[in-house]
Formats: sequence, C-alpha cells, structure tokens
Amino acid sequence: MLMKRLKERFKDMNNKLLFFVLLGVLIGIIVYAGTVTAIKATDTGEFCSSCHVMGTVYEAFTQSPHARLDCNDCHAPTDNVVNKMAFKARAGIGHIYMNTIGASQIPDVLHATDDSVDVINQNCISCHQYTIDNVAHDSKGTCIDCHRHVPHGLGIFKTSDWHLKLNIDAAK
Amino acid sequence: EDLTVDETEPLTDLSPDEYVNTAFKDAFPIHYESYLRNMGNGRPPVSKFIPDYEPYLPILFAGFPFEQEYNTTRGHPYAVEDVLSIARIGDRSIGSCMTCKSSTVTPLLKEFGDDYWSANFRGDIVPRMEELAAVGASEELGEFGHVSIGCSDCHDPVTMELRITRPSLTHALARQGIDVTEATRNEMRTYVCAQCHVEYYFEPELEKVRFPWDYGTKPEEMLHYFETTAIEEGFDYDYIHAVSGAPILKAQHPEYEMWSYGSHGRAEVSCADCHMPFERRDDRRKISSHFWASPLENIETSCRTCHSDKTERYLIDRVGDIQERHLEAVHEAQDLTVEAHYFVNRMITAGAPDDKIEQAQQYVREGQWYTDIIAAENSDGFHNPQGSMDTLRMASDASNNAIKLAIEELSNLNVDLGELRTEIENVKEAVLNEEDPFEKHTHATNNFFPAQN
Amino acid sequence: EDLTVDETEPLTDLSPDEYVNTAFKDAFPIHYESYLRNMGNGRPPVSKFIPDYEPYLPILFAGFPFEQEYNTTRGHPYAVEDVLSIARIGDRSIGSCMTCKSSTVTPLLKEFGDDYWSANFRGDIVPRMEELAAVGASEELGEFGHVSIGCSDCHDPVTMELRITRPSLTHALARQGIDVTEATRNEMRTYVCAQCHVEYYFEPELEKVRFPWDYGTKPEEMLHYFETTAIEEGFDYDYIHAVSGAPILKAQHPEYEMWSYGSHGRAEVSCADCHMPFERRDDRRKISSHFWASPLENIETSCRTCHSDKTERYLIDRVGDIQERHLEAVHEAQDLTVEAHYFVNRMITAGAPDDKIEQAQQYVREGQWYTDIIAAENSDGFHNPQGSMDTLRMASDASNNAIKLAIEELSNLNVDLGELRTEIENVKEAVLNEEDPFEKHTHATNNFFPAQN
Ligand code: HEC
Ligand code: HEC
Ligand code: HEC
Ligand code: HEC
Ligand code: HEC
Ligand code: HEC
Ligand code: HEC
Ligand code: HEC
Ligand code: HEC
Ligand code: HEC
Ligand code: HEC
Ligand code: HEC
Ligand code: HEC
Ligand code: HEC
Ligand SMILES: [Ca+2]
Ligand SMILES: [Ca+2]
Repeated sequence: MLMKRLKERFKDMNNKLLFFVLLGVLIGIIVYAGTVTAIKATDTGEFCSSCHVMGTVYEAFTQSPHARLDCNDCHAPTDNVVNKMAFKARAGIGHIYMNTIGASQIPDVLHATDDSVDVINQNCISCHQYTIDNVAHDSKGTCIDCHRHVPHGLGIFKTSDWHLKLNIDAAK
Repeated sequence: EDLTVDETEPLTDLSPDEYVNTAFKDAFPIHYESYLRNMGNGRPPVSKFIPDYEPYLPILFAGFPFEQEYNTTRGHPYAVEDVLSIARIGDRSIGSCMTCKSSTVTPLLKEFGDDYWSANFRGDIVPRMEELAAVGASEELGEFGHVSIGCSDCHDPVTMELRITRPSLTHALARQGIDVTEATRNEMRTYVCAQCHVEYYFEPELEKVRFPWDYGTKPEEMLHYFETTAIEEGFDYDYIHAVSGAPILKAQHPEYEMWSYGSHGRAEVSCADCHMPFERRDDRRKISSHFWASPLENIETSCRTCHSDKTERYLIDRVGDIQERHLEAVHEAQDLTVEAHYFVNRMITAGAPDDKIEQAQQYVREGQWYTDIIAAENSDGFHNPQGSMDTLRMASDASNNAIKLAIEELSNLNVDLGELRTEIENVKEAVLNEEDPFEKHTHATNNFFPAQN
Repeated sequence: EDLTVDETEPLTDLSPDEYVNTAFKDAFPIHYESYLRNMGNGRPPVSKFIPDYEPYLPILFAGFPFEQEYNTTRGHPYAVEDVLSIARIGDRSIGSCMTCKSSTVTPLLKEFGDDYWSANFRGDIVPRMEELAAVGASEELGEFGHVSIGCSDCHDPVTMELRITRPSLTHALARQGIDVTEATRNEMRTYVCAQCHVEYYFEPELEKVRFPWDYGTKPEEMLHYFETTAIEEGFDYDYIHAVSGAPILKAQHPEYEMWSYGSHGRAEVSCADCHMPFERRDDRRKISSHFWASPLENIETSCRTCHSDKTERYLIDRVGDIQERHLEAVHEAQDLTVEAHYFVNRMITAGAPDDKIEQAQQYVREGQWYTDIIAAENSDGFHNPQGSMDTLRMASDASNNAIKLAIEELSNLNVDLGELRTEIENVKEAVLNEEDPFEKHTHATNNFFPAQN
C-alpha cells in the first residue's frame, strides 16, 4: 500500500526530499479528491500519528471515548468536500513543511489554532446535535470549555514511549 | 422544540407575571420533576448551635435575633416555610426578609413599590403572600413550595430566558459599573444565584436590601465599604453586641463574593456549572439539573465534566482536605473572637478609659466581621481556599488586637486576668452544655459579664 | 535500540564515579547546552535584606550567621561559588554545608565516610573539593560550574537513570516508610529535587543533614518533630535569638514539603513537569529543559501543557494574584514576629518571672518557625496557596500569644509600653536605613534592647 510505504519513508528520508515528495502526494490527493480511500486514509489516527510530534495526542486519543473516530472527523470541516479538501491541503502542507524544512520553528508544545478550534467545535455540534437540541449547551465559548479533556487531555502529557525511554536522538 | 434561552420568542403560554411554580409543570415536566428533588427527605432543619457544628455562635450573635435560631439549610422549596417559622422573625421584622425566599416577591414589589422593603413582615407582607399563594398549591411541594424560590425568580415565564428579578443585584452591579442586561449567558448562570447567595444589609432610609460591593467583593473591600460609604449613608451596624458592646456587622452567605476571586470564579466556572450540571432524565433527554445541592452528590456530571482526568475518589479527597483545614481555622478564629468579646466586657466593667474601650470594640467589630463572613460562607472554604484562609488570618489578627489592648488596660487596673479566663471558660461551658438551642444564648451574659446592649 | 531508563544497560562510556559536569558534554551536547543557560546573565546575587524584599530579616535572624548575608538565588552552576563566598560560612562551618552545592559530594562521601558531615568546611572539605575540581574546568561555566550541582547529582553517569545521591533523602523517606528504590519515574522527577529543596537540620551526633519528616511534611508536623523526636535525639534549636533569647529553629527552602500537600502535589504534578518542561533544541529534538528557573518564563511549554484551555496572560495573572495576597501576609507575619522578639527582650530586661519569659520564648519560637518556613519557601505561595496561608495564620497567632503574655507581665511591672513601642519603631528604622546589608544586623540590638545570646 502506498500509505504503508510512505510511512516507512517518513522515518528515514532526507527532510527536504521528504517535503517535496509529500507535497507531491498531497497535490495528488487533492487532484484525485474523488478517490474515497485516499481521503479516508489521510484522515485516520494511523496516518496522523506517523509524525512523531503527533504521538502524545494520538496516545490520548486512543484512550478517549472517541477512539473509534478518525482525527479528521474533528479536525477538518465536514460540511462539504470542497471545504474539507481545502482545509486539509492547507493544514497538511503546513504540517509537512514544519516537519521538514521548517522544523526549527515547530513549537515546543502544540496548540490548536483558532481556526482549528472553530472547525472542531462545528464538528462537535454536528455529531452531538441531538444532545444540544435537547438542552441549550452553548453557554461557554466552545464545547471544550467544559469538556476539557475531549479527547487529548486525559492527563496524558507525555507519550508512553517517552515514559519508557531516554531519547536517543537527544542523547546523541 | 428548541429550548434555546437566547431566542426571545415566546416559548410558553404562561402569563409574563406568572409566579407559581406548579404553573410551569405542564410545559416543563422533567424540570419540574428535577425541582421536586429539592424536597429531600422532608426532615426539618438542624440547629447550627450543636457541638458538632459551631457551638459558640450563640455568643458571637449575642444581642441579635440570630442568637435565637440559626439552622442548616434545606432545599429551595422550603425557603418560605423556614422563614415563616424561624424565631429570628419578630414583630418589627420587615418585608426585606421575604426578598430571597419567595417567588411572590416580584408581584409584591410591583404592588407595594418601594414600600415593600420596610413593610411589616407579619402584618403586611405575610398576609398578602398568603393570598398570592392561594392558587397552585400541591401536596408534593408542601404548604408553600409552590411560591417558594422558583422558576419565575430566575426565568422569564414566557421566553424562559434567565433574568434578574431582585433589584438589589442590578443596583449593586450598576454601582460597580456592570450593566446586567449586557451579561453573557455564562455570567447569567452565576448572576441568578447572586441575587440571594450574597452578603447584604438593609440601607436605613427605605430598608432596602443592599450589597456592599462598591469597592469590590473581598471581605476587606466590603468592610471598607461599611466603614466609609455605608456610614456616610447612615448605616453604622446591625447590632450592639451584648457581651462587648461593639457595633457589629452581621455577615451572611457570601457564596458569590468568595467565588468571585477564587480558583473557579477567576476561571469563569459558573455556579450552575457545578450546582446544575446537565442530567439525563426521562430516558434520553438532558436538562440542567434543578436540584440545588452539594455537587459532591453528582461528581460524575458536575466536577468530572471538566476534571475527567481525576477520579471521583480523588476529587472527594481534595475537597475534604481543603474543607478540613478550613474548618479547623474557622473554629480557632471563632474561639479567639469569643475571647475578645469577654475581654472587652471586662474592660467596661473594670472602668477602662472610654477611648480604649471604643478602640477595643472597633477591633472586635473587625475580628467578628472577618470570622463571620467566612463561617457564614456555605462551601466550607472550597469556593476559595486561599482567600478564605487569608480572611481567617485577618480575623485572628483583629481579635488578638482587641485582646492585647484589653490585657494592657486590665493590667493597669489590676484586674485578675486569671479569674477572667476562668469565667470565660465557665461561660463557654454553660453555652455548650445547655441542651436547648433556643436557650443557649441566655448563658452568654451573666453576673460576671453583664449585658452591654 | 531501546534506551529504557528502567533497564540498566550502559548508555555512556563514562566512569560510574564521574562527577565533572563537562565530562557529560560530548555524550549529551544539547543537554549540556541547556544546562549552560543556568549561567544566566552572570550578575552576582542580590541581598534579600533590601527594602523591596524582606527588610526585617536581619532582626529575625539576629544571633545566627543568616543575619550577615542572605541572597537571592542563581542558577545551579553557581552553587559552589556562592557557598564559598557567603559570609555565613565561618571557621567552624562543617562539611554538611557542601551537601547541596557540589557534584563532588558523592566522591567526598565515599572518601570521608561519616566523617564528611562534621569535617571542617574550610579546613578539610574545600581543599579536597578543589583538588577534585582540578580537572574539567571550562570557561563557560566559571571557576566552579563544572563541579557545581550537576549531572551526576541526579543521574547515574553510565545509564543516565535518575538516582538519589544524597543519603539524607533516602533516610528521611525510609523513616516515613517509603523505599526510594521503588519510586516510579514520575516520583523520581520530584525526588531528585527533594534532595536539596527541603527543610533540613544537622543532627547533633555526626552533624549529618537530616529532614524532619517523621510525622509528615506540613509545617505543624515538622514542628511537632522538632518538639519531640529531635529533642529526644539531642537537637534543641539552631540558635538563641539575640533579641528574645528564644531557642530558634531556622527554616529552609521547603519547596518539596509545601508542594507535597498543595494543589499540584496532590495531583502528582512533579517538579520537573513545571521546571523542566520539554524544549526543542537543535531542530526537532525534544529534551527535558535543564534550565531550572521560574516556569513563568516558559508558560507555553510548562503550564500550558496541562492548562491548554488557558491563555498565557490568564496564568500569569492567576499566579500574580496568589503571590500578591501571599506576600502581603508574609510581611504582616514578619512584622508581628519582630514585635514579639522585642516584647520578650523587654520582659527579660524588666525582670519578668523566669517561667513567663520561657513561656513567651516558646511562643516566639513557634511564631518564628511558622513565619520563616513560609518566607523561606521560594514560590511565594504558588506551590500551595491554602496551606501557606494557613501556616501564616498560625504564625500570627503564635507571635500574638507571645505579645499578649508580654503585655500582661510588663504591665504588672509598670513598664512603659508606649516607650517600648517607640523603641521598636526606632530599631526597625535603624535596620531599614542602614545602607550596608552586612551591617544591618548590628542595629537589631542596642542599649535599650541588649543582646540575649
Ligand atoms: C473528538 C474530537 C477529536 C478527535 C477525534 C481528535 N481531536 Fe485533536 N483536538 C480536538 C480538540 C477539541 C482540540 C483542542 C484542544 C484544546 O485547545 O485544548 C484538539 C487539539 C489537537 C492538537 C493540538 C494540541 C492541543 O492539545 O491543543 C493536535 C496536534 C491534535 N488535536 C491532533 C489530533 C490527532 C492526531 C488526532 C487523531 C489521532 C486527533 N487530534 C483526534 C478534538 C479532536
Ligand atoms: C508530516 C507530519 C505530520 C502529519 C502526517 C500530521 N501532522 Fe499535525 N502537525 C505536525 C507539525 C510539525 C505540527 C506543528 C506545526 C504547527 O503548529 O503548524 C502539527 C500541528 C498540528 C495541529 C495544531 C495546529 C493546528 O493546526 O491547530 C493539529 C490540530 C494537527 N497537527 C492535527 C493533525 C491531523 C488531524 C493530522 C492527520 C490528518 C495531522 N496533524 C498529521 C506534523 C504532522
Ligand atoms: C464524528 C462524530 C463525532 C464528533 C465530531 C464528536 N463526537 Fe463526541 N461522541 C461521538 C460518539 C459516537 C460518542 C459515543 C462514544 C461512545 O460512547 O463510545 C461520543 C461521545 C461523546 C461524549 C460522551 C463520552 C464522554 O466523554 O463521557 C462527549 C462528552 C462528547 N462526545 C463530546 C464531544 C465534543 C466536545 C466534541 C468536539 C470537540 C465531539 N464530541 C465531537 C461522536 C462524535
Ligand atoms: C456549561 C458546560 C458545558 C458546555 C459548554 C458543554 N457541555 Fe456537554 N455536557 C456538560 C455536562 C455537565 C454534561 C453531563 C456529563 C455527564 O452526563 O457525564 C455534558 C454531556 C455532554 C455529552 C454526553 C451526552 C450524553 O447524553 O451523555 C455530549 C455528547 C456533550 N455534552 C456534548 C457537548 C457539545 C457538542 C458541546 C458544545 C456545543 C457541549 N457539550 C458543551 C456540560 C457542558
Ligand atoms: C431567591 C433567592 C435564591 C436564589 C435565586 C437562589 N437561592 Fe439557593 N437558597 C436560598 C435560600 C433562602 C436557601 C435556604 C432555604 C432553606 O433552608 O429554607 C437556599 C439554599 C440553597 C442550597 C442548599 C440546599 C440544601 O439542601 O441545603 C444550595 C446548594 C443553593 N441554595 C444553591 C443555589 C444556586 C446554585 C443558585 C443559582 C442557580 C441558587 N441557590 C439561587 C435562596 C436562593
Ligand atoms: C440577599 C438575600 C437574603 C435576604 C435579604 C435574607 N436572606 Fe435568608 N437566606 C438567604 C440565603 C441565600 C439562604 C441560604 C444560605 C444560608 O443559610 O446561609 C438563607 C437562609 C435563610 C434561612 C434558613 C437557614 C437559617 O438561616 O436558619 C432562614 C430561616 C432565613 N434565611 C431567614 C431570613 C430572614 C429572617 C431574613 C431577614 C432578616 C432573611 N432571611 C433575609 C438569603 C437571604
Ligand atoms: C435558582 C435559579 C433557577 C430556578 C429557581 C429555576 N431555574 Fe430553570 N434554569 C436555571 C439556569 C441557571 C438554567 C441554565 C440556563 C442556561 O444555561 O442558559 C436553567 C435552565 C432551564 C431550562 C432550559 C433547559 C435546561 O435544562 O437547561 C428550563 C426549561 C428551565 N430552566 C425550567 C425551569 C422551571 C420549570 C423551573 C421551576 C420548576 C425553573 N427552571 C427554576 C436557573 C433556575
Ligand atoms: C467548582 C464547583 C463549584 C462552583 C463553581 C460553585 N460551587 Fe458551590 N459548592 C461546591 C462544593 C464542592 C461545595 C461543598 C459541598 C459540600 O461540602 O458537600 C459547594 C457548596 C455550596 C453551598 C452549600 C451547599 C450545602 O450543601 O450546604 C452553596 C449554597 C453554594 N455552594 C452556592 C454556590 C454559588 C451561589 C455559586 C456561584 C457564586 C457556587 N456555589 C459556585 C462547588 C461549586
Ligand atoms: C466548568 C469546568 C469546571 C467544573 C464543573 C469544575 N471545575 Fe474544578 N477547576 C476548573 C478550573 C478551570 C480550575 C483551575 C485550574 C485549571 O485551570 O485547570 C479548577 C480547579 C480545581 C481545583 C484546584 C483549585 C483549588 O481551589 O484547590 C480543585 C480541587 C477542583 N477544581 C475541584 C473541583 C470539584 C470538586 C468540582 C465539582 C464540585 C469542580 N472542580 C468542578 C474547572 C472546573
Ligand atoms: C544538589 C542540590 C540541589 C538539587 C538536586 C536541586 N537543586 Fe535547585 N538549587 C540548589 C541550590 C543550592 C540553589 C541556589 C544556587 C545559588 O544561588 O547559588 C538552587 C536554585 C534553584 C532554582 C533558582 C534558580 C535561579 O535562577 O534563581 C530553581 C528554580 C531550582 N533550584 C529548581 C530545582 C529543581 C526543579 C530541581 C530538581 C529537578 C532542583 N532544583 C534540584 C540545590 C539543588
Ligand atoms: C538540604 C540541602 C541544603 C543544605 C544542607 C544546605 N543548603 Fe544551601 N541551599 C540549598 C538550596 C535548595 C538553596 C536554594 C534555595 C534557597 O536559597 O532558598 C540553597 C541556597 C544557598 C545559598 C545561596 C542563597 C543564599 O542563601 O544566600 C547559599 C550561599 C547557601 N545555600 C549556603 C549554605 C550553607 C552555608 C549551608 C550550611 C550551613 C547550606 N547552604 C546548607 C540547599 C541546602
Ligand atoms: C537537578 C537534577 C538534574 C540534573 C543536575 C541534571 N539532570 Fe538530566 N534530567 C533530570 C530529570 C528530572 C530528567 C527527566 C528524566 C525523566 O523524566 O525520567 C532528566 C533527563 C535527562 C536526560 C534524558 C532525556 C531528556 O531530555 O529527558 C538526559 C540525557 C539528561 N537528563 C542529561 C543530563 C546532563 C548531561 C546533565 C548535566 C549537564 C544533567 N542531565 C543534569 C534531572 C537532572
Ligand atoms: C505546577 C507547577 C509547579 C510545580 C509542580 C512546582 N513548581 Fe516550583 N514554581 C512554580 C512557579 C509558578 C513558581 C514561581 C515562579 C515565579 O515567581 O516567578 C515556582 C517557584 C519555584 C522556585 C523559586 C524559583 C525562583 O525563580 O526563585 C523553586 C526553587 C521551585 N519552584 C522549586 C520547586 C520544586 C523543588 C518543586 C517540586 C517539589 C516544584 N518547584 C514544583 C511552579 C511549579
Ligand atoms: C502536569 C500537569 C500540570 C502542569 C504542568 C501545571 N498544572 Fe496547574 N494544575 C494541574 C492540576 C491537575 C490542577 C488541579 C486542578 C485539576 O485537577 O484540574 C492544577 C491547578 C492549577 C491552579 C488552581 C489551583 C491553585 O492552587 O490555585 C492554578 C492557578 C494552576 N494550576 C496554574 C498553573 C501554572 C501557572 C502552571 C505552570 C507554572 C501549572 N499550573 C502547571 C496540572 C498542571
Ligand atoms: Ca450583612
Ligand atoms: Ca532547618
């Protein structure tokens, strides 16, 4: 599978080359937006967590009640395909760029951008419409003002592999 | 049907002036059902004067109706019943005492206008309240539950929007520069409670219920208000203390005030977030709980919505820790303040100079304020652990200042301090050992410590 | 390759006895780089006796080396330099003073055995430390940074596992029933700091560094230890106070103790979580920061890992709020304790009965303990807002007890309390106005208040 091989490469390829390869892949995905499998594949936790920096959030996600969702059920617009693809492309290029050429600018702790928070909140609402129809649920700015731990804040501040090992990269 | 509170479209067929709780039952059956839980086990309230709670309160309140009866709380539907039967109500009690008890207050205010506040409680207010209560009674809510604190106190009966019905809050916030009509929904989820769960006093002109917040809501800021603005406007004190003769400010349930600068208040966690969490009733339907009680009964829905990384056990233990440390400090501050009152009493009987007595009384006034405002707060410190402890520290300091001054003056007068201390122990014993809570206060003064009021 | 900390496989080529910080540079260049940030701006430390900090400390410490010099802290690499130059070190200072300063302590303990603790600081310990420091110096770490608190104090040089190198901690935990070899990684992230950031005393037999935790880590529990077990084992006090003659316990940096029962300690948030957050160095590699400083410099990586729903501004304001309230209370407690010392001094000069003087001195001992343990804690209350405030409350109470007793006795002796108060103000003024921090303490006693030690 394309994705599997890509994932291998994430780990051992030269950064600059990786960036352009992935950029190409992404453009490919956008061009072939109709390919359901590609969209789906790049939505999953497995895909997102192929980047090391996604490790902690993935860990927390897998232990949350939402573990059976895909990341992009929350993290990309779900209202229509065009919006979704545009957001994914922008975010995807950003992430890949940052993970390769722009690595020195990666923040020490990731935080959702305001745009992300808006998108996510919209997705909470669309899935949980029934609950919030039933009782006015919008007294705070966003759902996560109360549901602070959905799904990344389950007290998991470091990935489990971090808890096990000294970081060899750091060590050398 | 959409129950969003933001829309101002009519949602019910009720009259805009509806004030009877049972009238809301048909439109909101599951809210009404939730409200019924406030009836609890139906047992009467318990005196706070028993040794397990705060045994020396009859001394601290000596000279004020509070010395006679002061109980643990019950659910909102009991508020009218409890205010009617409390021994604190006397022949000169006023309408203002109904303000935080009954949903008839809105119609009463409309009818009486500004005369409501100082109208005679038993002579004018209760009879009219009973007339208004002639409709809508229901066995499940007891004699007065249908007109006790209820739907119309917090909701517009037509739109069900949250609303403020007590002008005291609107007025107090306005004096802080806050326009309550501009409040966000999150703020309203606190303000509805802040209509009642606040420190208050009766301003002397019309005896309106007022909140002392011009300089802020911290105890020291409220004291500053009482020492300046309130005095300028003619309010000096609530009572002259029977033991020390000090001009005392009675402090009442400052839940809102302590919350406002505590960990959760600063984080904008509202009263309703903890005390009215969403609950599932009637299968799948969710509502805001209308059973106002300790959130420790509902940790899952209340605390763990936000603190889902913590276990129920952990949260109970944390609250327990905070409250235990807090209560120990409350009791120590109360002991010191009691002592201060008697030292000042002895200054008077021994003939200390007037200016020294006045100075000592001023310290006692301060010490009692800081002690009482924290003892009267109902979360046992949880709403604001650091702030409450800071206030108790100030309480000790002020009461100690009174005692220090007294020791100095009494020594100059060759008063036997050993005897004084023994007599204080005797008084405390007598109050503690008296079985009848209504009689406890009679032991606060005696031949050795004659009444000063 | 798995570099689990749990496994004890060798990770470096270093000797198991390596103690020089620069020796770790090659194996861990980016950690070393992070460590270098502790060199800060290179400016010398500042006296805490200046009016902006705690101007009356020279009075509170009168009679103890601390009266001479007590400074703000700097980074770990300065620890050796600072202990060598501090005026508190005298001819009779002992090896124990090096315990929390240098990575040579492990070899020193090995060489000297139990004689290390009471060995003469300048005569025995410093010369040997300097010999050990002959290798590995590096300009970027100054004269002694290469043997100041460093890698081998917290890490096994071969496996880089976290380890405890100071037997005082192992011993104190064992007495609490805790086997430190069983500690989880999360616990180790606190214990490595708890080797040093704790209250300590020198037990009298071998002058070993000991921690008074048998009954718990709260200030009142530590005081209980000092009043019982420590006295039974021969340790009565650190010094006789020059002003009051009271037997004083010096309190030191109880960061671990206050944390242990505060909001974060109870939630098992470790010291390293806040003070050693992940930082990205050298492109993508994340390491635990080895720059130990205020987390407020790194809110994004430190606090916001957990408090991601809060803004940086909000967190700074919350900490500021807590600290401001706290510091005001610290200053008030210090003022009261200073006053207590002078009142007791006057009892002595006026010839009050010995048993009353002793009783008053006991109160002062208690008041000073509670004041000092909180003033000496370095987070200005943040590590435990409620607990710290509770302790300050006890501080006020105890100091007030001393003052009350003194007023009683002094009045009996017809001492002029007005004059006494004026003289206290004069002493405080003199200490405040003295420009040279090293001379301030000389004004703590004078003709009116003769030294009592
Ligand atoms: C149920 C919805 C949901 C799912 C599923 C979800 N997330 Fe999130 N994610 C959120 C929310 C909400 C935030 C914002 C948290 C905040 O601001 O505190 C967030 C934030 C993030 C952040 C920023 C870090 C932070 O703590 O703010 C990253 C990175 C992230 N998510 C990645 C992922 C990945 C990767 C997956 C799948 C493995 C995933 N998310 C699945 C809801 C979701
Ligand atoms: C190629 C590696 C990589 C992959 C694959 C990846 N990310 Fe990221 N992601 C990053 C990096 C690097 C950052 C930090 C850069 C930044 O803040 O813009 C980041 C930041 C984020 C953030 C926080 C910033 C924001 O936009 O709110 C979210 C949320 C996020 N990623 C979600 C996802 C999701 C969902 C997926 C899968 C669809 C994913 N990531 C896949 C590398 C990656
Ligand atoms: C794609 C659909 C989807 C989206 C988007 C989504 N959820 Fe959910 N959510 C679910 C499902 C399905 C469950 C039930 C999971 C279960 O019980 O196994 C659930 C369960 C929950 C629960 C109850 C479980 C618990 O944690 O106790 C909460 C609360 C919740 N979601 C909040 C949110 C919030 C807040 C967001 C947005 C940040 C969100 N959800 C986004 C589908 C979604
Ligand atoms: C004011 C606080 C608050 C806000 C804001 C909030 N919730 Fe909730 N939510 C709660 C509480 C309290 C519960 C009940 C928790 C429980 O039952 O365990 C809850 C429960 C839920 C559940 C569980 C549903 C079920 O039936 O058990 C879902 C899903 C949910 N909320 C989604 C949302 C979404 C989506 C938003 C944003 C539109 C949101 N919440 C905003 C407080 C809030
Ligand atoms: C109109 C005045 C009023 C309003 C508004 C009000 N309360 Fe009360 N509350 C009272 C009174 C009076 C009592 C005591 C009743 C009694 O014991 O007779 C009380 C009692 C309580 C109790 C103790 C119940 C028990 O079982 O002991 C809680 C908890 C409480 N209120 C919370 C709240 C919250 C939360 C709000 C806002 C959502 C609120 N209250 C709004 C007046 C009010
Ligand atoms: C500003 C609102 C307010 C006013 C005015 C007010 N109360 Fe209350 N009252 C409360 C609240 C809130 C409670 C519940 C909390 C508590 O008891 O501390 C309460 C509780 C009570 C209770 C039940 C518990 C107890 O104290 O024994 C009685 C009885 C009572 N009030 C009587 C009175 C009387 C009499 C007056 C007039 C002198 C009065 N109230 C004025 C708000 C108010
Ligand atoms: C002490 C104040 C108070 C009283 C009394 C009160 N409510 Fe509420 N009610 C609230 C608050 C606060 C909310 C939450 C509103 C929001 O989040 O905007 C609420 C919400 C509601 C809602 C909206 C749906 C929901 O569950 O959040 C309905 C309907 C409602 N209440 C009906 C009633 C009825 C019927 C009564 C009388 C039996 C009543 N209320 C009494 C404070 C009160
Ligand atoms: C973060 C959660 C939280 C918030 C926010 C909160 N409370 Fe509380 N409240 C508690 C807890 C916990 C207790 C202690 C209950 C106990 O001891 O069983 C309590 C106790 C009380 C009590 C006494 C209840 C009883 O059983 O006697 C009253 C009244 C009260 N709160 C009113 C308020 C008001 C009014 C507000 C808003 C100004 C507020 N609370 C905000 C959690 C909260
Ligand atoms: C709507 C969200 C929310 C709810 C509901 C809530 N909390 Fe909190 N809690 C917070 C926030 C925010 C803080 C401040 C720390 C932070 O930013 O994480 C906090 C802090 C705390 C702390 C530490 C602060 C202190 O004062 O010691 C405790 C303990 C705590 N909460 C217990 C509880 C308990 C018990 C309940 C239920 C009665 C509760 N919380 C309900 C959001 C909430
Ligand atoms: C071997 C003893 C020792 C250990 C272990 C230790 N410290 Fe220190 N720490 C000190 C000493 C001594 C100083 C003061 C150095 C000086 O000013 O000369 C200090 C200073 C500090 C400072 C103030 C730095 C400044 O710039 O003012 C912080 C913050 C600190 N330590 C945190 C920690 C943390 C967190 C840990 C554990 C991860 C730790 N320390 C472990 C002894 C130690
Ligand atoms: C149990 C560990 C420990 C022992 C033993 C110890 N210290 Fe420290 N020392 C510290 C810590 C931690 C700090 C940093 C925190 C602080 O200054 O409060 C420090 C700071 C210092 C500083 C810099 C700040 C200041 O106080 O001026 C000097 C100098 C110092 N110690 C000297 C000494 C001397 C002299 C002795 C022996 C009498 C000694 N230390 C014993 C742990 C210890
Ligand atoms: C005051 C204690 C202390 C000192 C001194 C110290 N470390 Fe650490 N170090 C830690 C802690 C705590 C961790 C986190 C370990 C964990 O989480 O298991 C750590 C982690 C590490 C790691 C593992 C990777 C990582 O970043 O988490 C390495 C490698 C390391 N330190 C090297 C060094 C070197 C090299 C020095 C000397 C320049 C040094 N340390 C000095 C306490 C210390
Ligand atoms: C929840 C975060 C947190 C934890 C956990 C924590 N600290 Fe702190 N610490 C702080 C903050 C915030 C300050 C105040 C910094 C300031 O005032 O600038 C501080 C201050 C300090 C200082 C003084 C630093 C200076 O700049 O002078 C020392 C030393 C310290 N902490 C040591 C420790 C030790 C040792 C532990 C574990 C026992 C610990 N801390 C646990 C957040 C934390
Ligand atoms: C590893 C997680 C973690 C880190 C890092 C952390 N906190 Fe907390 N914080 C908590 C927890 C857990 C609580 C207790 C309330 C709760 O359970 O949410 C808390 C409570 C608080 C509170 C309310 C309690 C109080 O004592 O007033 C404040 C304020 C706070 N944190 C600020 C900070 C600041 C500032 C920092 C950084 C210097 C920080 N926190 C770092 C987890 C953390
Ligand atoms: Ca009052
Ligand atoms: Ca000590």
